[in-house]
Amino acid sequence: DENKLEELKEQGFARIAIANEPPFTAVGADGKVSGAAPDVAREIFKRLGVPDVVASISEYGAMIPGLQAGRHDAITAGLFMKPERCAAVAYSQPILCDAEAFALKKGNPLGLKSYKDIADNPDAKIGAPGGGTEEKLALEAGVPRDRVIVVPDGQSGLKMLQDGRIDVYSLPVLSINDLVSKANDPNIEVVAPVEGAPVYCDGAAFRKGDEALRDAFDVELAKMKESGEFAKIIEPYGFSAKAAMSTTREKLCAAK
Amino acid sequence: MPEPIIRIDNIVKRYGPLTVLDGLSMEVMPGEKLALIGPSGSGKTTILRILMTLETISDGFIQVDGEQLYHIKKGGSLVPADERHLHKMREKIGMVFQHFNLFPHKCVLDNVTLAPMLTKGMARAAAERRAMELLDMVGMADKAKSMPAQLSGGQKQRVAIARALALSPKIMLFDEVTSALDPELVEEVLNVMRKLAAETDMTMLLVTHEMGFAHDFADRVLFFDRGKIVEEGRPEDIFRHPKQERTQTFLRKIIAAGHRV
Amino acid sequence: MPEPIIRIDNIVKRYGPLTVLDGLSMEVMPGEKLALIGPSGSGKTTILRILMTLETISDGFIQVDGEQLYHIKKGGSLVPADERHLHKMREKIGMVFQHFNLFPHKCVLDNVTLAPMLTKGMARAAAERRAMELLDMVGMADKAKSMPAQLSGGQKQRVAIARALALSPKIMLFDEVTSALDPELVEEVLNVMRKLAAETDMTMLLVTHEMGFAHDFADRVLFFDRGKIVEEGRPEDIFRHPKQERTQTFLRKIIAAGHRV
Amino acid sequence: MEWDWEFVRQIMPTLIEGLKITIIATVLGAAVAAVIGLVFAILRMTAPAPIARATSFAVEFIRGTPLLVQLYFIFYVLPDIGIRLPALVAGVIGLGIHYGTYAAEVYRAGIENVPRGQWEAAKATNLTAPQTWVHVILPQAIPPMIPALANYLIAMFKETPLLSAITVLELMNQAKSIANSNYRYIEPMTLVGVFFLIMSLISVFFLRWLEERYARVEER
Amino acid sequence: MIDWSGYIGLILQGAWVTVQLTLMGSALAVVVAFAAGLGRLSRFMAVRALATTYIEFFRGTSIFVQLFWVYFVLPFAGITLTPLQAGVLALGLNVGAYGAEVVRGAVKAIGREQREACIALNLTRSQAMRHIILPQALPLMLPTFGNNAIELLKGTAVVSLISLTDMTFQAQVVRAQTGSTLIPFATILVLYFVMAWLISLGMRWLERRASRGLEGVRA
Ligand SMILES: Nc1ncnc2c1ncn2[C@@H]1O[C@H](COP(=O)(O)OP(=O)(O)OP(=O)(O)O)[C@@H](O)[C@H]1O
Ligand SMILES: Nc1ncnc2c1ncn2[C@@H]1O[C@H](COP(=O)(O)OP(=O)(O)OP(=O)(O)O)[C@@H](O)[C@H]1O
Ligand SMILES: [Mg+2]
Ligand SMILES: [Mg+2]
Repeated sequence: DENKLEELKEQGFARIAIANEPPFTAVGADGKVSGAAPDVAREIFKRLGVPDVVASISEYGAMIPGLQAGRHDAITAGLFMKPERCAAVAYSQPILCDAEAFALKKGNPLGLKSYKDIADNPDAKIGAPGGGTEEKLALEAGVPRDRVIVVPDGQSGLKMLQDGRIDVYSLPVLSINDLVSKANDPNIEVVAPVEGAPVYCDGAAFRKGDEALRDAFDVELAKMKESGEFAKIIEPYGFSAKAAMSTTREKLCAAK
Repeated sequence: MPEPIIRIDNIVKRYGPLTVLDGLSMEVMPGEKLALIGPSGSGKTTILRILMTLETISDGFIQVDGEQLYHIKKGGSLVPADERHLHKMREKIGMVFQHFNLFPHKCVLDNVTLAPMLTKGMARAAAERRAMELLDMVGMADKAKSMPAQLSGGQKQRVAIARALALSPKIMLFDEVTSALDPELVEEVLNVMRKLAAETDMTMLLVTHEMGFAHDFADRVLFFDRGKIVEEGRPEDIFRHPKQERTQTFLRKIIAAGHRV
Repeated sequence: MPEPIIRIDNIVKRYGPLTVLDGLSMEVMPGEKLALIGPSGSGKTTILRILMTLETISDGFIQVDGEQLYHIKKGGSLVPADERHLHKMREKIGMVFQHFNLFPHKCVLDNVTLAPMLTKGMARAAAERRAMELLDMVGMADKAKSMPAQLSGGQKQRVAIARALALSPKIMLFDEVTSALDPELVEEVLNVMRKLAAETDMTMLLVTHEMGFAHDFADRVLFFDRGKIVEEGRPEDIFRHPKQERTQTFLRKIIAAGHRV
Repeated sequence: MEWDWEFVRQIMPTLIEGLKITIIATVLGAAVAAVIGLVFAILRMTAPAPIARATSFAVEFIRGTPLLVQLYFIFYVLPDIGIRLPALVAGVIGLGIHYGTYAAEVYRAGIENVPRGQWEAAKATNLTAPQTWVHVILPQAIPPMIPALANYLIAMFKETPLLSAITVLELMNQAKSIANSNYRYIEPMTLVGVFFLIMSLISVFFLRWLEERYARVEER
Repeated sequence: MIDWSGYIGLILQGAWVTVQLTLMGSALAVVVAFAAGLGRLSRFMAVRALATTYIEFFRGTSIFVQLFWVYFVLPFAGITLTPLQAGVLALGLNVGAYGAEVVRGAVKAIGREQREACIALNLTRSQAMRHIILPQALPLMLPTFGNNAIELLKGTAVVSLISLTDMTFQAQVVRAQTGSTLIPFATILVLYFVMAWLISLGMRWLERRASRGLEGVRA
């Protein structure tokens, strides 16, 4: 509604949904929320007069229903813009852009380079976060439902890959790199980017009807992009500010 | 001539297909001490339970102390009574059960004071004073603070009598109050009952298999069989010269079983 | 002179700190009918349960039909018996319990045939033929297909007797077989026992509070008190002219309680 | 958000797929629980004291901790020691062990409720220990257990959604995945609720019937 | 080197949430258990029907489904609860439905004789319930209530799935941060067990208190 921003100011904080998937979103040992997406959101909300953000960790699939149910004021989690998501929520302008990647066993024994390859190999199982972009890409490429294993979190996905329960685990490039470097497992290698999968960008997602808030958010985001502060926040995490600034919501939401 | 305090008029009591009382009528005069005897299953307990409103009746009328027990007048006709009416009528009646039914979580004194305090709004001090008198009467004053579990059967039954008396009912019902007791404890309860019969002018209905006691206690004895009054009369007559065949057989069996008459 | 079929030699039975039998010795001759009487808690049941190997003994020896009951010879010394030995010894002994202990999920006939078929490998037809004879003997042939729950206590106990007899033990133990019965059912069981005593030369040990029956049934009566045999002798002597003070008191009390002697 | 019947029609086949897995998991889990429960019960009642005590502790521990965490444990930790179970198998074993502890309790109570006199009568008629169990004790102990066991079967059925946390595609997981791709929770979640309600209403009647049939102790 | 102390702190924060959920959920469960359990024994048909519907509904559907309902569907009816409130509500109503049957069973177990004594002493139904039936029924309920409380404790793990930061959730977080699976899960298993053990200790203490004076009545 029109007064959403006023409400948030009054309340003193905004409730954001995150996923605990570094480097997009992360929760530290002390419980402190970081990651590129919440850091950007925190800064912008501060500029809007909302001093704090309160994050709740959620599955990707639960984020949009949670937003619609009023559980969150915004999603800042690396939830990439796709046309059907654009139809369900009001996105800000792009913030974090990344391509898709695979983590798989050393030497890529099944020779998997694209989602299509997985669809074509009846033995290949892919793991992906439930309700995430990767799950949809796999399904759209024709991987049957029972070979797309919904994995609750990155660590579980990596574990299942190591244990041989899945053959490939798919996340954005930066997430996979973060995960694999942390695991420090010589038997795992990364394929990045996945062939045929476009580069996606996320934005902060707001409820339909909260467009006024979204617009205010966009104004501050544009200012930060302009001043270089935006790059200063996201580049240490490995994201490219240029990628986000060279595209627009309208383009991404129209993409097929 | 005084009005009867209880007037049972043609009542019927059925349990499913079984008709336990089939058109029973009887009257009890104020202050009368009545003993109900008869073989097992003849309906004696049922009558007491009906008077205590623990059962409902299938047909007929009962008048207690000038008022209908199970009915109220409404627009010139008698309709089944509601809980409020029953509550009022129960003030007139008290009952002592075969198995005492003391409240196990309350001490003896609290068992006796509970109902007067709750139903009559008596103050605790007054209720306790009266309770102690009654406990003294039944010889249980020294156990006022004991829990029921610590008492013998005979002691429990004496407390139960005090508890029923605490509400000062006009009518007291006793259902085989000694038959759950070990033989050596029967006498202490019967003594209390004798005292009660002698000292008060309460109306009392007593169901018992103790013929000797029924003889001493009652002004009138009713002999029941299969839900009917087969014979009634003064105890001397019923016990010494029963007229009916069935009464004779019953008394013979009881004597054979070792009960003194 | 024949050997005793049971020779109890200085046995001790303790339950924790409680010593129930403290060095008891006794002998029973083949075919003898023995009645064990005495006050509650004197150890009568315990002796039967020990003979049936439902308990173990703390000390002493028992010989049954020429063999040690609780011990086996091993390299010249007696060592505690294993389950196999006990199993063999139990063939000689049968027991009827106060509470019947029929198998509630099996019909009367199956209750009687189960053990012969399982323990002696009898064919069903043969087992049923024998079972029907026994049921006929105890007057229960017409109830062969009934379930225990459909029987009265007296009927149950007669089936239990038939069941124990079906294994043709040399020794039968009866533990207060009538004391869980309603008074009017006692006689039907005692009649079966009388017939049994008259018609077979089985050795029988009977614990009972029915003094009259013990008198008719037994060749010899043992009076127990506190785990010791206080007095023993022919029933005429024990019941009419007890020598010991304690026996006299016991019998007086029993008579006062209404049991005929 | 409005209720959409068209959407319901569309997602029904997927949910039915999930329901099948749910039922399979329940049935297999129950079988495992029945066997494991028996093992627990026998160990507790007949094993040497240290083993019996260890078993008791294990049973208490399993009963005192959440099935969800146990499932995580089986699914994610056991592979570290070389035990890699497919998700459904891990789920069935988790359910089986968890409910096995409840079944053990039912077995124990059932056996202890057979009166001592029955053991003694069996001995007095010289039955061996195995004969006593087979012909006397178990036939009396088992019928009264059946309603209690059935009760746990139903409880277990209602806990199968936990298997979604270890990637089993049962009813709940299918519903969640539908919700994830369509951003609608109302229809799938409501339908899952309805499925459960229907199944348990049926089982309530079934249970009443079982109780009528088997739990009449007063005949003993 | 992993900063374990920080992660243990995270798990302990989760443990506190679990404790809160268990306590508040149990409190709610007790209240609705009595309301619905006594409601089922009411004289009034409508009250009985209402209580029965509640009980059968919540016992019939999975806690899981109820939780998702409260969390995702209820907001469309205009009721938005925090995850903690949603967890407490779902757990309390769910366990309360089981507790209602315990209450009903215990009240019915106080025999006809006690009820009849109350009628003979002319107590009203509510007086009888309050002074005679419930005080005797309570000790009968407590053991099963204890079991129910443990079931509720175990049920709190499920709320991790609606992003409530309880102990199981924090274990997942720790696992995601450290890559270690064994340590966080083993830690919370022990913590859950300790909590369950404390609950049964507490219930046994309550039981002893509630049945004081009733010794010898029920052997
Ligand atoms: N609640 C009930 N349901 C069905 N039948 C009942 C019920 N209560 C009593 N009866 C039956 O009513 C008949 C009369 O019972 P009642 O208890 O009045 O007999 P009684 O004369 O008191 O016998 P007793 O001397 O054995 O106490 C009996 O046949 C009994 O089985
Ligand atoms: N399992 C047991 N544990 C402890 N004490 C026992 C046990 N069985 C019997 N006793 C004790 O052993 C003593 C003898 O008991 P036993 O049953 O042999 O007496 P009894 O002569 O048969 O008495 P009754 O006439 O009452 O049947 C009693 O003091 C009894 O309390
Ligand atoms: Mg009666
Ligand atoms: Mg004995």
